[in-house]
Amino acid sequence: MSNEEIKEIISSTLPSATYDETGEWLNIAIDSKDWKKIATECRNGVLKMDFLFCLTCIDWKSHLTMLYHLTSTKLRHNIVVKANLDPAIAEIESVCAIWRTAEFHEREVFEMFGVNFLNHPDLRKLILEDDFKGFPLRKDFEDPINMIKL
Amino acid sequence: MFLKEYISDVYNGVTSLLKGMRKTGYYFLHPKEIITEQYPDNRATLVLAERFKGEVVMPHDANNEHACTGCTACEIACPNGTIKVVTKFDITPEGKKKKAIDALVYHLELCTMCNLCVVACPSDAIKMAPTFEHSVFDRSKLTKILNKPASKIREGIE
Amino acid sequence: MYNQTEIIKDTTNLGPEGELIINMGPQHPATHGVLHLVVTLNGETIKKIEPHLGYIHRSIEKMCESLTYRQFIYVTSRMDYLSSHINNLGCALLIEKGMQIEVPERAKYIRVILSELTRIASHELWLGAMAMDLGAFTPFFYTFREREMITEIMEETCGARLTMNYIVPGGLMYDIHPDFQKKVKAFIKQFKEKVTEFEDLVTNNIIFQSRTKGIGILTAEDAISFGCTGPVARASGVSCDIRKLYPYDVYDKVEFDEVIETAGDSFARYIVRVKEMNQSIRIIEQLIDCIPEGDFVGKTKNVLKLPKGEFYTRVETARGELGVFVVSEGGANPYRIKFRSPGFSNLSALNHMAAGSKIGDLMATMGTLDLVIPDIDR
Amino acid sequence: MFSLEGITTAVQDWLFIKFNPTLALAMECIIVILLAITLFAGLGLVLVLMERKVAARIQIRLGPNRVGPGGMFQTVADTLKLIMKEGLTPDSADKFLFNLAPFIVMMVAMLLLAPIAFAKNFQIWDINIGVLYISAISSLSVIGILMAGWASNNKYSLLGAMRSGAQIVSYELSAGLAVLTIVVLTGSLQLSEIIAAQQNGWWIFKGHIPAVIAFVIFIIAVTAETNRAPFDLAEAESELTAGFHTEYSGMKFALFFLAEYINIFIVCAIGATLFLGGWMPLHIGSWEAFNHIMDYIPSSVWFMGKTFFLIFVIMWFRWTFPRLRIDQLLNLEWKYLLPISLLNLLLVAVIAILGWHF
Repeated sequence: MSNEEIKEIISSTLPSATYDETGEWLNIAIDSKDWKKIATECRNGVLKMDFLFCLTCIDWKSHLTMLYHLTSTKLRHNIVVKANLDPAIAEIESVCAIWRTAEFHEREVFEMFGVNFLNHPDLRKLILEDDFKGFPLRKDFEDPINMIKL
Repeated sequence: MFLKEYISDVYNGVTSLLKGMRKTGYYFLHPKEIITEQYPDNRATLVLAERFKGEVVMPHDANNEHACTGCTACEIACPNGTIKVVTKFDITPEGKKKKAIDALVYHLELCTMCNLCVVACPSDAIKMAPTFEHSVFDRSKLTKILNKPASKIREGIE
Repeated sequence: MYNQTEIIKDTTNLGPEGELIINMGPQHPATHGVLHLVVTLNGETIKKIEPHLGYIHRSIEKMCESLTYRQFIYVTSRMDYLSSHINNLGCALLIEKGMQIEVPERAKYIRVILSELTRIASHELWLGAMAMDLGAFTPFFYTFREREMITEIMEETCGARLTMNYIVPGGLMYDIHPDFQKKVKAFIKQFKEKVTEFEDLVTNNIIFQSRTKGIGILTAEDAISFGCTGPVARASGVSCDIRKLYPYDVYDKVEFDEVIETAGDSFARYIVRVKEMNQSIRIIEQLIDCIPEGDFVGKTKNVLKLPKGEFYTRVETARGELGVFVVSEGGANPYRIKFRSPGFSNLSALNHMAAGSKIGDLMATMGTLDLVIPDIDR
Repeated sequence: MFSLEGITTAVQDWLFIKFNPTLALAMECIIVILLAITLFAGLGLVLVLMERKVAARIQIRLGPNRVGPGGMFQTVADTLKLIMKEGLTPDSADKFLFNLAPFIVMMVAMLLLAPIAFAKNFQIWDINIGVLYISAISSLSVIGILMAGWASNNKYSLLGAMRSGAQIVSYELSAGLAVLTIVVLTGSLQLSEIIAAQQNGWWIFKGHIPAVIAFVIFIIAVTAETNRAPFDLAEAESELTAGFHTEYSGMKFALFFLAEYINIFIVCAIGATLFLGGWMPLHIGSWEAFNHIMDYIPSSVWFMGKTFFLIFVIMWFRWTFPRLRIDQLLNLEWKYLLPISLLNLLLVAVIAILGWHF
């Protein structure tokens, strides 16, 4: 499916979505509150985005951006969905129920960036120790013992 | 038929097991297939690939001269701070000041043998040596100074 | 939420419904590294598996943020150390894509040959280790004999046996060794002779078959939903070979089949990997004699600076799809790097696959997932 | 012909002349016990080395070759190491049972030595219910394993012990039935009589196909009974780390280890006695010259040769096959081995009644 068609379908569900085609794939910027709706539409609608192959977060110092790379194993088109979050109260709806791979990836983002995923079945630290303080992949994270500035 | 299936099950199972035993039995009876290398004993005949990345060395020629200009390209290229170039200023016969290395400090314990310093070096002053027996009892022995004492830069290298 | 003391308490007591809770790992013969599984058992039957990761977490993503584009490639060898060459290739491809660096044909050919050799080496090791998980010790030594030939080829050409760091953005670090082609051909010859051994010893063995057939079934739908890639997904009938779907380097020029099985059980995963080795041999045979002459590295600037933007490349490692995602601010260092590692997603399916089976089946399932722990923890 | 018979009678005569009968008997007992313990230690060392060498050859490597010529003293060195190690007892273990378990396993193995005929007229105790005695005693070893698994207070150990319990109890059956075929053929439970019945040919040759089937089933069943791969579920190190002996260390572990090898030796010795004629030399029909040459080989060599051949076969199994799963293991017994051996026993009974065997 071409980018134009995808845009049309997304816009019909969510008129407020904005698009960016400068990168390799179509980037769709949405409000974090609309994510669950878009995700359900992408997965179950005509887009058939059944494969969430990358889920990550970027710390832009002023805000966090959640990135969801989606592809369809049947139609072979890729989109990137972005949602900006406020670092102080980073909250977004979990998509574990839609793509089960999200469970681990969201747990990773939760401990590394401090994003709180709502309705996640088992939101605990996955990689770090349980009593670890701070969010290591945020840009303001400082660890004087383990981080050596070269 | 049940009985037929049962018997063929047993037969196929047993033959598959016997085939496996034939294979291992073959190796048991053919000691020539043994591939063990008895390492410390075969040190004399052990051939290492010439490109093997064991440690960074600085080749010196017969006149105790090396090719390092002290440009710190290797230090910049190194991802984990393995190399530290300590420079000094030599006075040339004409009375000019010339930059030269005082010591090229190499921390073998930090090195990951990624070869980026060798690639970065503009004058091919350092290279990877195919040695691998690096273990010592004192960690401080792993910090090496690559240029030999009283060595000089080779003529004509800028 | 678990904390350290609670884990210890849990292992001496029973679960809420009187189940046995076993800490499998971080030091356990079958977890191949420091994977820690908290297994809840009802007798011999597994009720739930909960992985605890992070024992070998080095935060490679954070480390890469302070390294230049030339430097960060070598770190990726330490992720999936069994397919380190392919990891490096993924990073190099990303930089080349971002900066539009032209790679010479020769370099592309050699990269692909080495990638396939790496894949064979990785699958050989997996085959031996998997047989060992199931209690057969001997195949391990036979597989290592052939794997040794590959590591020797690597040692001669790349200068290292496992973490090669042979790839630089724009090509290769140096040209191949003069003996390279001869040795690869010798390897192919020996491999073809010896690969039948595993048919007698492992594949057709009735015990092996009964241990793996119908065990740890993953349906195609679940495989996609769990984000499984590589042989794990292909054994479930999902076509996901990056080499076919998004060819990089010279994969579009060679003929090979994407191995797909439909059963989705441990035996299918085993068969997929064995057949994949043969396909890799096929690729190498097509390329080894026609490596074009020419440069081995393209022209690049001294300091690489990726343009502002987001870049994503994917390569097919021995374990599945490795995604490299870089956010660049236009500087000499990446602003943010994310590695989408295949093992991480594959591991998340373990609970789904192994719950309800016996402890012995867990070994078969885990063995055929081919987990490399540094790849999962990063 | 050289025989150990002369030595034993000489010693006995000398003792009975010198001392009064009670004292002589006591001294004989002491000598026998000392001999048994020496045999134990010696066999343990030899078998462990043999296992390692066989494994190495199969796995295209050299095996131990540093300590002594060809690595001969490797196991001696290992034993010394194990003796010097601290024997740890876990804090929460049942200390009495934990320390008792290795000795029970060991004692069972020692008791089994009694009725075995090592050579012509060289037998500790020629009990008239020899076969029954062996079946009875060998099933006791499971108690030691269960004890070890339970007392360790470790979940791996417990699982291993439970598996081993299920395994040994079920494989006792087919091992017993396989032994029974020979008893039916011979008509005696006494080991010396079973051997004597094989004067003109071993049972595996004389008993037609049923004897061969019984022999195969016996080998499979005893492999399972001694917890050897592919039936080593009790220790299954890729699943249960070390199974029932996870918590054992030092000499207590060594006792388990030793008992495993002694058990292998004993079951192989029994197999050799029942099916391969014990110390009887190989005789082929009416080839007088050939039979005569065979007679010159001492009986102890015959016995040891047969036993070690069977031990080698069991080792060969171990280094070839993957491990079975617990339910498959029990399936194999109850669905395949037991029906086949029952049928086989019936066949043998018919053969024995009609006198069809040679």
